[in-house]
Amino acid sequence: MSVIFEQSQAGRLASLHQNAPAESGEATLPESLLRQSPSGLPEVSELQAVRHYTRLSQKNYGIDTHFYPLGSCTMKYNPRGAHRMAMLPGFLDAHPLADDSLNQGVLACLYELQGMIGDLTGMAGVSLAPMAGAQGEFAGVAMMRAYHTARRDDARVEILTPDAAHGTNPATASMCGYVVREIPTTDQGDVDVEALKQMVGPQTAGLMLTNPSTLGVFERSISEISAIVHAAGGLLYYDGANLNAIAGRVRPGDMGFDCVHVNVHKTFATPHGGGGPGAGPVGVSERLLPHLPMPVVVREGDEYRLQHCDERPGSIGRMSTFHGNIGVLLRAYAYLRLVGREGIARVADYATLNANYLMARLRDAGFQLAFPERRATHEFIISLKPLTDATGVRALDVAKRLLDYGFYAPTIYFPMLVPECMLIEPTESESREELDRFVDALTAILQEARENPELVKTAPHKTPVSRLDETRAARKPDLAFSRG
Amino acid sequence: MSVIFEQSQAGRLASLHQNAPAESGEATLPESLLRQSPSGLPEVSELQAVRHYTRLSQKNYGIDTHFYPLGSCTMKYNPRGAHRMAMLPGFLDAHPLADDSLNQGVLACLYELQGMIGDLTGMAGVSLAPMAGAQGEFAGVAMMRAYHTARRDDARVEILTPDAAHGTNPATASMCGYVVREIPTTDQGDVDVEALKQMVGPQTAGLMLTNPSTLGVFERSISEISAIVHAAGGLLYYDGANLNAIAGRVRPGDMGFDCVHVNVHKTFATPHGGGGPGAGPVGVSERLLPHLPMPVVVREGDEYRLQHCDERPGSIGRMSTFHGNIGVLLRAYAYLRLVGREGIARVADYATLNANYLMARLRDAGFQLAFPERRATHEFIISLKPLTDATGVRALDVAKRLLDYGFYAPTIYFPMLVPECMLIEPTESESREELDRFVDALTAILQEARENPELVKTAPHKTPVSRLDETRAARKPDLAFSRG
Amino acid sequence: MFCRIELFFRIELFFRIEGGMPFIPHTQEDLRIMLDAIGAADVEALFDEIPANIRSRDAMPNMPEALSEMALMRLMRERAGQSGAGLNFIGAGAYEHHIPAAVWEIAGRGEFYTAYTPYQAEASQGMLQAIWEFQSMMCGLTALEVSNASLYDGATALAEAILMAVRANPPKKGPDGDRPARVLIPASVHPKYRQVAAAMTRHQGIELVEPSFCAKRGAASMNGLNLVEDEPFSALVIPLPNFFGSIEDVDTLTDWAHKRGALVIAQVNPMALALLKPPGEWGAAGADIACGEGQPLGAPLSFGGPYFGFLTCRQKLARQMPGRIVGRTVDKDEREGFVLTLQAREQHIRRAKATSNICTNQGLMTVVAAIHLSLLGPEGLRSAASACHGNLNALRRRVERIDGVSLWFPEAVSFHEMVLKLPMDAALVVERMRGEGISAGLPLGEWVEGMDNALLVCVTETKTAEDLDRYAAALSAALHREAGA
Amino acid sequence: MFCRIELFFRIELFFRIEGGMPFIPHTQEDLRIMLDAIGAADVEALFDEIPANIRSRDAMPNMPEALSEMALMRLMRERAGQSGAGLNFIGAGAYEHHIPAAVWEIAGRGEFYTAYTPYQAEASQGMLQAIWEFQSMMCGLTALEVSNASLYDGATALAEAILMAVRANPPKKGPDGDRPARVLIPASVHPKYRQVAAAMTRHQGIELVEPSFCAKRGAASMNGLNLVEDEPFSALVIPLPNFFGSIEDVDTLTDWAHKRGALVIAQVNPMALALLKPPGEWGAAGADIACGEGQPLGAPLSFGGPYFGFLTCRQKLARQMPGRIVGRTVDKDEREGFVLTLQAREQHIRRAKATSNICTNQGLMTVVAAIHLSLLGPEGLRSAASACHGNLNALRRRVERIDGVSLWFPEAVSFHEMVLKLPMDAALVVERMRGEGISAGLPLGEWVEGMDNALLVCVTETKTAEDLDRYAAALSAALHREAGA
Repeated sequence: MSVIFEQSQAGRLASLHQNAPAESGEATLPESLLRQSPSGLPEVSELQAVRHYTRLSQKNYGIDTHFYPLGSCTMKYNPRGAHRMAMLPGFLDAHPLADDSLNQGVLACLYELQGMIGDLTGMAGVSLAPMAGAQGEFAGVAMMRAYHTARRDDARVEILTPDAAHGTNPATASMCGYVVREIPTTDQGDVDVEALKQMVGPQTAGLMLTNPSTLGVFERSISEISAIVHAAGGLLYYDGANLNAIAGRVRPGDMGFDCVHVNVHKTFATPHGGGGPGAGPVGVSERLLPHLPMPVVVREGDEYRLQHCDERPGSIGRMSTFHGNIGVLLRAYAYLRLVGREGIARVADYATLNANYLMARLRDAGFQLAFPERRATHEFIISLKPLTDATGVRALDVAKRLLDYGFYAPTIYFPMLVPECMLIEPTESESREELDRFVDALTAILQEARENPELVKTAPHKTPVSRLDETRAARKPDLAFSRG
Repeated sequence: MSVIFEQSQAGRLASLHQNAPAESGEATLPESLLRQSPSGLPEVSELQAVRHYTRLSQKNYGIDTHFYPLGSCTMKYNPRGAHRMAMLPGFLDAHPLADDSLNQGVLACLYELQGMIGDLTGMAGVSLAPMAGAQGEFAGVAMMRAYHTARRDDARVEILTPDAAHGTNPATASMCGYVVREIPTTDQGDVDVEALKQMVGPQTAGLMLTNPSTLGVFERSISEISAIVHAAGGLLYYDGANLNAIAGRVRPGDMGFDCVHVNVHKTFATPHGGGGPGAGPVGVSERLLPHLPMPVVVREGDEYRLQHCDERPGSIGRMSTFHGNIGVLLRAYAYLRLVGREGIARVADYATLNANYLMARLRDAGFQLAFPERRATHEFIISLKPLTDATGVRALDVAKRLLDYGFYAPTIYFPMLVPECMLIEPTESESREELDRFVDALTAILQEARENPELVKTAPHKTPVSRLDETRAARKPDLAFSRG
Repeated sequence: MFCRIELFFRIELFFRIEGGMPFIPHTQEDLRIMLDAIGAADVEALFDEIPANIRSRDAMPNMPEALSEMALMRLMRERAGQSGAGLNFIGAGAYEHHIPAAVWEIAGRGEFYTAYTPYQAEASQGMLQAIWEFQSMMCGLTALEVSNASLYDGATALAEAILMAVRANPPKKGPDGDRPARVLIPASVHPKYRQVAAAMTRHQGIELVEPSFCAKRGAASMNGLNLVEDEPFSALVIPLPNFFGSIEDVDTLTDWAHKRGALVIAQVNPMALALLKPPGEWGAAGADIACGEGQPLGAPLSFGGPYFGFLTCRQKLARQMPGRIVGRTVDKDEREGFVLTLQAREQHIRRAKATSNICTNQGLMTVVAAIHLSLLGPEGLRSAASACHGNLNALRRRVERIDGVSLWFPEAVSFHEMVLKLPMDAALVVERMRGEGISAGLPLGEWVEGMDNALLVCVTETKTAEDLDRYAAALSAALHREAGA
Repeated sequence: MFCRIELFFRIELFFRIEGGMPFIPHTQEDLRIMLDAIGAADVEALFDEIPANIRSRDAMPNMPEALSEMALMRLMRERAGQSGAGLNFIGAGAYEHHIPAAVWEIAGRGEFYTAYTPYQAEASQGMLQAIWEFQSMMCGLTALEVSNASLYDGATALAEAILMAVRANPPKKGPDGDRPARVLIPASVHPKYRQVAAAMTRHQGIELVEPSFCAKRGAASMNGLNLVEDEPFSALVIPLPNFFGSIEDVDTLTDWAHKRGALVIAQVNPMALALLKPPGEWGAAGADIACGEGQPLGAPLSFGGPYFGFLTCRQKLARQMPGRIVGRTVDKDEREGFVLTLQAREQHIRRAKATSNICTNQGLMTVVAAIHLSLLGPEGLRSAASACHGNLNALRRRVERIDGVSLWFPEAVSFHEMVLKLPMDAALVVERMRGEGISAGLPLGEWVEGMDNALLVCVTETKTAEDLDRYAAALSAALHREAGA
């Protein structure tokens, strides 16, 4: 399909969106400051633009079109109602610097959302400011650093993470100026507690952990881990990536965590939009309260207002120009109000039920489980190593072939500990019938791989393009349109 | 793709849309009146419903996805802005029987729309009540009848239409209790004026005509025709199906018509929605004013109000429970405000330019024009008779093959006068590049038909289903899902 | 050194002078190339077959200059702000219901929204399947076998149902030749429906007879019917609920009509059918045709439209059905697919002999209804209907406590609408309550002779206990003010 | 004979007791089958690896009972009605612009809206191509060669640009070992941007130096810069327009920094670039990095987000770029296609050594921007920018006529924002004008020392001559009231 620039024609003036100033008059821009070169924007009609982007959209899988069992990403149904509510004119027209008195409606939603996230995480205070999970992590680690600094406990230069952690964990620790050390994992998927004991010490600023872990299992020794780190003077950071598995059943605060971020596009059903925007609210225990990023919404009598940095001098500061990704937070708020107190626990129940069911069925269909002795949480891992060894068909090939069967692919090659792995997360919003179809597809592909491996290795065959040359993309980067 | 009922599972309760009454209390419905049998509605989750209908939509061509050169249907760009405006909460919440004082905003739009349609058609009064073109026709013919009846001119029992007319014309005349007689067409596509002269008389109630005609040419003798019918005591009805060709250039009123309907989904860019809703406002000359269908919006000082039947006793009555397809009319209003006085004439200019360009290019590519001596209006006809004779490939086959090339097909086998015809209407909103691509596709199909006729006869090949068995559908009607 | 702001106007000038236009993609270069290909000197030449004496490019006093989308959106937001019924208790044929957000999000997708009638089935499977599913749902709700793909609205659907019934069951020839067809349409049917039916059927020799209703129940009375049964009739219309919100004795009426050789046309509120016995099960044999207003199934009030009419019938009447019908079939590879079918009934084939002149119907609204009903499901629709009914009763309990307020029809069984008897002119009460932001109902004085003090009040699932309290308080105040004045 | 209304409650009961839930499709039958397949007695058993002592199913005092979509929509409509800035003249980093209706109609389509990051390229070509087109547009607007696929917002984009510049141009080792990297970020840069940059860079040994601005022009002063050039620095940030709406002398500043071995980071309003010289053309060599707030390109104000940050740079800096980048390539049949590329910079590959920890960015907002810019085209964007500028001047002419009102920076050259000097506390004036439904601007007292009487006023293309008249009248009245009191 041609790119929009190839549909452009110089001199086409088909825009409805031309505007003239309210009145004519002398302008005040010196000619020397004016742009002389073309901006290169496409010149197309409204119909051309609408048709182009409508057609592009059709070349994309989303939850609204396909089962999307992308492990670690919690691709559950994104309620359309939440979208419509967040797009109500009053919310869209709200200027972030207008007086709080004009924005009581949106502030009320944000205040209540802080409370609900506090409830779910077992934390004493919440800031909605971080604009994505990774920024939430940054805020969390920065608060841990601010805590140690405030106590003049300056020798703590290390952050520990499990070797199976999301890449954002070590990357964040780095951005906060810490050295990262990785803790090994046992063959049952747990943190190696003995190794941990060896690694902690006066140099330990904290531990970053997600529980359930990225291996799709619940970290059973969490209380012990927490005690070890705390005893060494470190803090515990909870990566909320997998909160959907336990929301309403067990709270990070009760596991001993000092600090939590949540990904609203996972547990709270906000859309991922092909890469964002998300939001990564952070919750903290009492001792980190002074360091929360700003702003925070507070209630005084019947009035809501934004609290800014000058009111919380220990704050790690601002994460964004204004107050964060409000539109996304409103969607999360709407979702939580729609499912309510009863519902949020059922989410974890059925997400776990679906994962365990799918795991059992795939095991029965001959797939190798990474942790056959363990319960699945809301996700689980299979390894295609035996298949690869036998046929040369890799996890990547199977993933691509799934696209032909009308499924988005699970996460592959993450976590890196399990060879040829697929991390599969069905979420609670998929029906049993859909899971059964997915099992059928994987089973059929297994058969294909044995009988006709080439078919699978050259997949996908039914998508708008066949397998793309990523090596060439990196070697000869073609990153922008050029008329040359 | 499965139908929604096949995704249903008894006992699934996944709706967000359960509601309880404000309070409990004694109900007043006797058990004998209650429904006992199941309604058969599907039991699916919100995700299942969203995914099902989203996927269904992807199996449909629309203007937003494809060039849609459907002759006589004026498939031009439907502005998204008009959609958004018509869907503003105040308009959606307006109850048709609420006091006019609560609805001044919507009434103002409707009043102004009446005026704009009056301007464009050269008519003295307009009613927006008819809910589609065919209902506009009904209103028009009913007004002609009411006019004759009011004058006690009761012997007029015949309506004349050209043999090339839309089927709605004779069907409407029938519904109004008239006998229909068809006037022959000359080989230049004009009404046979000599025949007309023979046919008119004291039995003639009126003539229904569209100009430009369904043959894609302008009826040059319109003034003479009008004089003949009027001299015989008949009235002239203008079918506004083809108004897009002449809007702002020549008005039905100036051609001598007494009555007009317009299709807002054609000239005024409202969406056709896969079959409607449309709207078919009618305009009339002075003498038919007393008979306009109700309601009509009137202005008194700064106030707008709806005029009802009791204020216009000669009215043919109501066309709908309330005031017509208001949401559609608001879109038409928005479109007219966006293009404005200058724009509406340019619409006709460029619609005509596109049609004549496409006709010239297809002629050069070897296609046979139905009326090679004539200018195209906003549409034109080619005949594939030579191809059919040579290869057996019919217009239907070429139409189906066009779908494979990513175009919706032109209208085929209408008007019935031209064998193996295609009525092609590009509209003003398509670019020259798109027309060129369409020529390329038709040219390629011509080649295919000569070299590999089977390929074309079995088309389409790239659509979600291949050619469907319409005969079987009619012989063994399967019109609704049954669980049996 | 400073450029003048006029420089910035060059685009606007371009529009005026050089021919740019919002929805027209042509450049000046295109224009030249295209005129060359045509062999015309200018655009003017393309219109040379139009006689000069009838051309007119001006005289459009009501047609304003173009506005940008920005300017028009602002105007329309203002106008939308000057529209809407506030806290609304008016029904009378158009009902305020909750519409799931997903309904219009999907129905508004370009592929549905900007498609034409699905003439090319292979490129229109989405629309066709959605309509077929809609047909199936309407058959299920009405318990009849065949549905069409929609008519304009409830009133025109009734008119088409009458025409259809007369075609299927024409009057026998009388001693003096043709007799007019008679159809009984009780006065408890919505007055506007009766007006539309009259307007649409009057040219086909059909006489609509309007038996009176019972003063106690606000429903068709057997007395009224017996008064008009002296001559044969083709059909009886039975509304459920009727204009007054009352529930008719559908079993008795159906059997009465069938016994007299007439067909039964059920004119029903589809949401009510979630609770009430469906037409196909009325009386011993069931109604023959059902029709009604589809608005409660996903159409916003929108000042009266677009809504849609539905029409279902017994299998044997299928070929008398007006309008489009979608059927399921197979493609050449035996895959299931959908097409428009039984088109021999329609105007584009049958022309003057078609079952109706209808062409464009309310296609998108049937997609809306299919999505709406899928999202609600049987229990969602039932719970909404139940909440409507429960809320009506809850309001009734409140207003009956107000001095001077009672039910106009003391023995009426109501679904979600009732007629209140007030101690003064209802129009005046409504006007006063409007001052409190409440649209209190429809005063019936202008609608039915002798009902000046009657107020038709509708309550749907959208109302909360607080809303009902507010209504009762405002009504009480409006009446009290009179007493005090 | 009458059923009780409680009957109708059975659905609600089902929800509470039997486990139905809005977004969970499972029937009781499913539950049984699935537990059987798993070999678990009940759902509880699936959680048996969680130690009992840390489990908690209650204690959620802030978590209310579920609402139906209908009830929540009503609540949210009320809350939306309690939000919004009225007739708004506040800018300061978030600007009210017209957004064509088609933008969000398309961006909101499920295929874009509900997709994840396009890891499986073949099933994500729509998103990938749209992002690539977005990247191309940002390169065009800034006249630089490489763009990433977005950052969170303008402030974080500036912070990432600073980190990037320091990586590309690190400080030389001093005599005493490592020296901190210094970056000059003039005090005319938005204060919140400076705060965010400080929060995000402080742990990496970067010192942000803030040269003062000129009191007459409200722009960076050479004096201020010369005072801080004693030590080497990695980069200079140049805002355009700056926080005060003023236009900096970008050519001189760029050359000044380059001469001193520093990189130049342009922090720009992308809409302004339709009129103003793009970063790639500043000075002799052009800026090296451009970043900014993408909000003016299709994001509604939304109380501050979601917006998006953009970041473009010279080719040679591409591998220092943080965040995702989309590249064009071919498939095995040599058809063009798009993939995420140069991923070796990113956290999921590089982990602790990544260029940034960013993972989720503002993907959908780049689709919004691509559609928005396609609909406007170069002339649409230019006309909007021109109208903003023209309207600012039109307002300036009006308010300068008011006694006591003048420009705070008398020699400022402004784009669409200006600082007014008022004869009294600006916060009080704003409060009074709020009573007239006008958000009059941002009082700078709390933002900049000594600017209590300063009001930052923004005017965009959305304002009409009447709006400007209304503003001037309200301002005059607000000041007059003081005089009269």
